[in-house]
Amino acid sequence: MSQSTDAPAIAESPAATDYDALSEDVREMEEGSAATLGTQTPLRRFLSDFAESPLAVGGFVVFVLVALLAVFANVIAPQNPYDLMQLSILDGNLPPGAPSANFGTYLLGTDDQGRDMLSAIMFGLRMSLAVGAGSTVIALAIGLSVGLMAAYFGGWLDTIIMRIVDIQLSFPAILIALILLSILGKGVDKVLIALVAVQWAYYARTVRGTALVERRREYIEAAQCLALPTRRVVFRHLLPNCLPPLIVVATVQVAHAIALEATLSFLGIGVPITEPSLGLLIANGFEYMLSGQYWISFFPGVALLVTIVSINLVGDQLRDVLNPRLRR
Amino acid sequence: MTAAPLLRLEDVSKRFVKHLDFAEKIANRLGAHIREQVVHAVDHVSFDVGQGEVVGLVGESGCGKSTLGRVVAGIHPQSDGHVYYRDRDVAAVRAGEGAEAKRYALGVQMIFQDPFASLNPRLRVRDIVGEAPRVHGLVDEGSSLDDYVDDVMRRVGLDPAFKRRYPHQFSGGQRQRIGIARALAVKPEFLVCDEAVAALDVSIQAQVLNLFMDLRADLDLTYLFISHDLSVVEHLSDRVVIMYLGRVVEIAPTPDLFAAPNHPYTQALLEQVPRIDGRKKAFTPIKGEIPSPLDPPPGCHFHPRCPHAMDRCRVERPASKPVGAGRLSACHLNDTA
Amino acid sequence: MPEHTPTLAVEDLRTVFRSKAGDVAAVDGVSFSVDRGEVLGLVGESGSGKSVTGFSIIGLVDPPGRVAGGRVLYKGRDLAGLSEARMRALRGREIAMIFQDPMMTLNPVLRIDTQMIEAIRAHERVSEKAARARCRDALGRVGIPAPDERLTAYPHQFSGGMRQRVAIAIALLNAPDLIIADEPTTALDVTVQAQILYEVQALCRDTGTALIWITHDLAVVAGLADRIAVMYAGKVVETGSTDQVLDHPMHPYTHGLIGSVPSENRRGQRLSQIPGMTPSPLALPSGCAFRTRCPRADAACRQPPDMVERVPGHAARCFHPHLTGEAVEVPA
Amino acid sequence: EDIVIGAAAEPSAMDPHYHNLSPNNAIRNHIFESLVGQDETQRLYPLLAESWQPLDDTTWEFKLREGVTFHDGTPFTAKDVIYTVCRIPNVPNSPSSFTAYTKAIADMEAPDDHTLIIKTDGPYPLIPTELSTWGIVSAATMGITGDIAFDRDGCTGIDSWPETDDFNNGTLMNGTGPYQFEEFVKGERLVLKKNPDYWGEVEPWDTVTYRPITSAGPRVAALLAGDVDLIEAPPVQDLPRLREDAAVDVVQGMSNRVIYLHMDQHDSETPGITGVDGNPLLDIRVREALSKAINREAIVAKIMDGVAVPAGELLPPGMFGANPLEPDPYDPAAAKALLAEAGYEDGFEVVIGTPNDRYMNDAKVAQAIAQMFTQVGLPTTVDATTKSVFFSRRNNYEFSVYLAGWGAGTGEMSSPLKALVASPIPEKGYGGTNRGRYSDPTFDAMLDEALSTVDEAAREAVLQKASAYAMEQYAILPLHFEVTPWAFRQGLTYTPRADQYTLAMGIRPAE
Amino acid sequence: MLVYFIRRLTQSVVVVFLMAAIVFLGVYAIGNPIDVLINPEADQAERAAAIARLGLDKPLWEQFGIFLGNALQGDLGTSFVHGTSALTLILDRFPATFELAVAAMLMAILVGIPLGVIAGLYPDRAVGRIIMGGSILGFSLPTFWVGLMLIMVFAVFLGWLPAAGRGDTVDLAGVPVSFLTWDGLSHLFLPALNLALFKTSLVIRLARAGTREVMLQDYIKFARAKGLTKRRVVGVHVMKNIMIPVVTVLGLELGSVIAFAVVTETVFAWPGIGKLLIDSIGNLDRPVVVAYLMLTVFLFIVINFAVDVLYSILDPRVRLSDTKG
Ligand SMILES: Nc1ncnc2c1ncn2[C@@H]1O[C@H](COP(=O)(O)OP(=O)(O)OP(=O)(O)O)[C@@H](O)[C@H]1O
Ligand SMILES: Nc1ncnc2c1ncn2[C@@H]1O[C@H](COP(=O)(O)OP(=O)(O)OP(=O)(O)O)[C@@H](O)[C@H]1O
Ligand SMILES: [Mg+2]
Ligand SMILES: [Mg+2]
Ligand code: NI
Repeated sequence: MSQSTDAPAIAESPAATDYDALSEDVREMEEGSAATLGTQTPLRRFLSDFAESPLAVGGFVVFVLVALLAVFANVIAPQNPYDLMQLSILDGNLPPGAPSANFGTYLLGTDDQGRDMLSAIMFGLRMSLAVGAGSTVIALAIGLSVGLMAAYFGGWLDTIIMRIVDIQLSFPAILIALILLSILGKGVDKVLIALVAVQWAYYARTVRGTALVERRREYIEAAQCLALPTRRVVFRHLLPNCLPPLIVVATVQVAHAIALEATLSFLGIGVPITEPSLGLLIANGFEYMLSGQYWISFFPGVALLVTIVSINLVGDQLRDVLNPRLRR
Repeated sequence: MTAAPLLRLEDVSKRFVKHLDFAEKIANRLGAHIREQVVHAVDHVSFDVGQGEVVGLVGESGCGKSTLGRVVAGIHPQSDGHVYYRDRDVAAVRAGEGAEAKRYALGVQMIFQDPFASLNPRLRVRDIVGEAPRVHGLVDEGSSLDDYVDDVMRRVGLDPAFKRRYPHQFSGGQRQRIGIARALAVKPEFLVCDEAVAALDVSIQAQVLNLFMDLRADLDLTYLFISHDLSVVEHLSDRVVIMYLGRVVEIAPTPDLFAAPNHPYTQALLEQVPRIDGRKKAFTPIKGEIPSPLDPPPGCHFHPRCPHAMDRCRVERPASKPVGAGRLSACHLNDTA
Repeated sequence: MPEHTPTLAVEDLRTVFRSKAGDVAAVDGVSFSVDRGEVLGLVGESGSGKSVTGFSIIGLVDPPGRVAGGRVLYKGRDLAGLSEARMRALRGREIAMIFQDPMMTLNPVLRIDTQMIEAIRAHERVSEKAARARCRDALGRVGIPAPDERLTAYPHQFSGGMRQRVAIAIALLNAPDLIIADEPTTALDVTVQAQILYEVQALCRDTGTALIWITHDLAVVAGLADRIAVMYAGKVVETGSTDQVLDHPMHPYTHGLIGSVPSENRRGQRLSQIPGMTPSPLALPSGCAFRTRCPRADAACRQPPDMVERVPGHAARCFHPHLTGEAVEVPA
Repeated sequence: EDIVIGAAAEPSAMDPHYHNLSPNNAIRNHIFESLVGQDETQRLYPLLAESWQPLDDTTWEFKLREGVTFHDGTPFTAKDVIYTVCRIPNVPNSPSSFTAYTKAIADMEAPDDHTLIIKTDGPYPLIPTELSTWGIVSAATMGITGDIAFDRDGCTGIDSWPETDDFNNGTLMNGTGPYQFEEFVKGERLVLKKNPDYWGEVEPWDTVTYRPITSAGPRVAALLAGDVDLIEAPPVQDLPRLREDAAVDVVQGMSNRVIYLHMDQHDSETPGITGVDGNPLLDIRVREALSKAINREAIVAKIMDGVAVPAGELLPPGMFGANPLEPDPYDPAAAKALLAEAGYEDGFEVVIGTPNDRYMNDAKVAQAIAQMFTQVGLPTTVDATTKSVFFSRRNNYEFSVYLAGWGAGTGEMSSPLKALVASPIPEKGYGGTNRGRYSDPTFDAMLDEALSTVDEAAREAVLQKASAYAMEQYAILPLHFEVTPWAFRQGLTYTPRADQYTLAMGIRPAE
Repeated sequence: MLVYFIRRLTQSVVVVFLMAAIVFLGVYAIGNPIDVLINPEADQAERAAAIARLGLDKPLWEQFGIFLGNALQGDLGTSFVHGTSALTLILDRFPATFELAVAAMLMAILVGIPLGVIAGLYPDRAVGRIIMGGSILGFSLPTFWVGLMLIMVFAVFLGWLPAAGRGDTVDLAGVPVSFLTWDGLSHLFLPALNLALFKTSLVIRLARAGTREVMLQDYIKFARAKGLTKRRVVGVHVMKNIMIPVVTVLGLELGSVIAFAVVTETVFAWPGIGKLLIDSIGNLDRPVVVAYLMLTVFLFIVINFAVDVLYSILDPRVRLSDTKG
């Protein structure tokens, strides 16, 4: 096949066309098509779609700030509230702005143990985020592999896995967590296990659902036709295309996990009291709400709220952006 | 046509069976009458495709064209019958390992209908085209994969400058070219084109059809060209296979078929294809619609809609019989005539 | 027919969609008219603005789109300024519309009779019984056997062809004077398409309903339409009687389009093809939108051409039309 | 007039002998009286028994009050008492029965309807105290028509035992108390109405409703919102606010409950101490150091908001057998010195076990102690769990140091000493809760003596000595005595009780 | 239908048995109930006696066997704490929780669906954004915290509504309900609101997503092209379609509402099974915990079944025999 006979068909290619009077138009068209079809990578297209909602961008910025606070808590925080050497019970229950001889000013007050609330919130955030994100990541990994396996191999494996998922999902998360934690006992690791146990099934089901759809897509058939190894088809073709709904679920689940952890801590079966998460800080301060020592519960409550709301805002926009059915 | 066919289908069937599950079996014990749902998507089909030939496969929606195409391309195994490629039973070859199996697997490639669904949206064009050659080590020593991909892209009329782009950054026609490039990259001999131009606009469709013809000329490719658009098939193919509800009803060289269709279904089909030169035509439709493949009519599948149906058609499945040079037709009328 | 008002006259219709990059005109100065009993084929490739034109006429352009200019004269009355309530009263009664995908046009969770009766009752006060009788009638007319039973069925119990017939029956219920059919047979099999075409033809002949048949398939309108309007990039580039347009296309685009259809060419030969691809309305070339793909384009084409009626009843929007006398060349 | 009480916990059943549990016992007091009563400081006073006296070391005589009738009008006699003692070991499914308080009774006779002779195996001075812990039910109501006779191994004259359910639905709720049973809806309310024919002073309230509101916050809110008239155990944090509120009043009183730290002194292996070989807690200097490291005043002031009293022994001053002893002073320097002296200048790591939902601010106190231990060089963590898990683990000796509380049910020093400090000797019922396994024959001998001295004054002196000895040995570290608050609307008063019971009999209109 | 029933039944039996085993063994692995139940002054002998009385001295598998045997006869054991049948204990309290859950669900539906539809119809307008903002907030607020705030505001500061408890009840067909009396209703309001908040947000989202998706469908455009009023299009065509996901999800959520009542009941001292569960876990009242969970399993099976039936009524495309799982 010679280039010249086919020249009109590949007018897209400037190389194939002489720069005569038409060349300008061709270039114009080139740019035109570039503008419409975009020179964007999926990531950039995604980012620009995401940025459409100022609320979501705001949520994201807030979340990043919150996450930074959490990650660098040990650097920024004026006190390490988990280090008992630094606490003084004599500074217990001080109101916000109270000065102290051996510490400085407690900007957000202290709790009964004399913990600086500001530091406690930062470390609490860290704990909450770590538990929320950690459990989500682990659950995601488990759910992803299990769901993919069920979808790709089908048959009895699918049946068994999905039955387990069904049973698990038909039980409310809080019940499972409650029972599990009362069996396992306390501890960050236990909470993590409980949250993973609660969440993995969501991912498994989501992944399986999408994978079943994606599996029937022609690009998978094409990959099979090209005799690509199964592992490659699953991980390079199937898996990345199952991710978008999963990301949405995951974002929302991080928020859920944080809230659930807070609730469990409130019910007294969450993380240990010596390393309080936001939920536990709230629960601790809960008793002080009516007595006017609002700061112990109020500020962690605000922090929790801001965190969850910002994550949910991001998740919401992600859902809209990644939902193929809403984009034409 | 060359003597030894490149591909030969012998009595190939493909059934999709929805087996009874545990509960349904119990229900049957209790007196319910739940049957397994069986779709004869492809029902005892035999024909062959010669080296370098273009065979058109025509039929209405759901008649099993794609399924047959997939069987040929090796995506689905057939339930019955044999597929011979270069006179070797494909099932046996595929069961084995190594070069031979790979050669068959790569030798037959498929071009898909939907230019959107058939490309992995998360891969760049370079990877879509280059992945299989790399995995299978098809690229010659010395020349780099990039050059190879550039080559293939140029061949299908795509500017290699675009190879770092993602599929969504291309128009439908360009995407279809990417799909073709992906297939060509593994140096196939046989292309199964499943409605490869159906989703394209007329002007783009013409471009792609031209590309197919050029490739055939340049690379000595053989095509099984699946389409429901008779004019496209007429334009492109040497021979045409007409399917109805999983069965082949007629096979004939293209000019003969369009000049004098034998099977009543073919006749009706040709009659009803709108043509640009058929002005203010009074449409005279055949009655009825295509029956469900789950529950096809007995005998000749076409008899409920056939204007010439006889009693015999209602009970006996007509066999494919020669009705002229290189022509086969499955209709009882040919016996009586 | 000088003193005669056509059933529908569209004048300089302009419909825009708001986008990040500003307003984009999907329909840009479209004009055509349809008479009583006439079938107009509106032809064009994907994205040329056919559907948007249809929706603009019936007033169903959804945000971010809006009709930004021009007039839609239905029996001489401009619909563009009508209130939503008046427009609603018109829709389905005077002007009906049928859509492309029969699988999607009927609400899957409502029974057929619900969906038919509500179409009657939206416009007239009639008893349920009378309405039902009319529905049965309409179903019978589009060739649905045993309409009584069918009325109580749900859409998913029907095949695609049947569903499209139901949709047509619904469009016919109030005996409208104009039907806009947006590619109603594209999704159907040839044999079923033939049946539908047959019925539509008969109905228009009998009732005198004007019909706008939107399609991308020249072959379909060839057999059906009295007149054809060819659209390209939001504009009508050529109108004329079916024979004029198909046998003596003036506009190079129409010309190329006809050349692209396989059956028109000799078997096994290369098709004549229009190079390039349909431009996006976001980035149309200046002047004639077709010039970047046009073999006849020159510097003049950088100015927008006007619609010029060079043969009575046959107009094209081109500086360099193929005029009668020039043979329809089939590029090799 | 009616009164509604917001209760922190709900009785598990109406059956007075089903479950030896505070809420059950508190309710029981309204309906089923016992022979001997315990007043607010748990001193004994005559109730259904007008008087009692030891006839010799092993024989007690009780004179029963005459003219007392049950709610159904039948007279109260010695037979009802014998029946009750017979029934106590025979409550089906009882998770915690009252047999601990009846097993000392070797024999029982009723020479007449209003005299009761009780025999014990050895000298047993606690008989009157134990008789104050369970209520008398009516033998007739339980279906006894004929004569019955007491026998330790099975009474005669009784064929079947009543079901707990029949108490809950009211059928068997026939006592002699100042209140009669009206209705019990589990989880929702318990309604009592006054007994107009009560032998003593008739109560001022027509009906008394107990509403369980187990969460502290809502309980306070319910009082503030006027839904209830009186609540028990308002959280200490809320007390200042409640005191300021003109519409409500607060009273508080010292309870019989001490919060203590137990230390594993069993073996050279101990699970909760790391960073050192062996068990440093076996060294009395280390135990003393721990005690001196604790700032009891600060805990009381900061964690308990002043609603507690630092403890120097296991029973509050003023109660039977208390010395009283001064609490160990806070002296971190001395603590460090003692540790160094014992060879632990580098310290070691400690885990403190504690429940987090059992005692007032239990886990918070443990945290504060952890802070204090850490600050004398013993890095300490807190292992706080829900009470059910905590008690199981504690009973499996999983803690080296743990925080718990002890309420002296009998109201005298023998109760904590016997349970917490005496060597675990099951036959004697010693050391039942001594999960630190401190074991000292000297101490055990002192306790033996106290528990076989019938003379009250002599007995109290021995108990005081035993207590002082245990404290010298740092066998156990008392932290503080809980002070129990009650809050109620203006216009009422409540007499605080050491046993922490909320009794309608203690609620009176304010003058 | 028959097939559906058989499938459901076998699945249910397997699920119930598995759950029984898991729940029983799981719950029986926690702590030692005697440690919590028994009065601390009791001595060793008394402990042993109590352990024997409660049957805790038997090996685990034997206890499980006894439990299974009794369960088959409808006896889920006797509460350690209350000494009465665990099932009766739960069933006595169930109406309170059920009433609360239903009230919350009703609130969620009555408020959530209209708001969600509005938000779906006008996703880009201020109303839509405000509703969605509110729903995100409702989604994010932890229930326990909201409960306390509600009490603070409505009961303590404003004094409009009671803070806790259930209020007067009236017997309706032998079941005590509180929504028929004013006092009962006023006690019901806050806890129901608390419980409904999360679900309302969920309903808003479902309804909004459903509306947005349905509004894009051709059949809506076709309905409008028929000349139907907006009211009918939204009220019939959109509504009926979004009811499918809403009802399905809500049906399943009813179960989770009942479970989440644990938190609300704790905060509002609502005498339901959630509080019973928390207390029972705290007291290691194993029979009650097991009975509660078994009952929950049973409830879920029933709810799932009801949802399936409802689903097949709402969506004509679904036949019961097709639904698996
Ligand atoms: N994986 C499958 N499982 C069950 N049935 C199938 C499967 N694939 C195809 N079928 C059935 O087999 C029949 C033939 O399908 P096929 O896709 O081959 O038809 P087709 O001729 O390609 O139709 P179209 O023109 O619509 O593409 C159909 O009835 C279809 O429902
Ligand atoms: N909701 C919308 N938002 C933005 N642009 C739109 C919208 N609907 C249509 N358009 C634009 O309007 C132009 C014309 O679209 P239209 O649907 O009328 O094309 P068509 O001729 O009907 O094509 P097809 O044959 O594919 O149906 C297209 O370029 C499309 O991008
Ligand atoms: Mg197909
Ligand atoms: Mg269209
Ligand atoms: Ni067969």
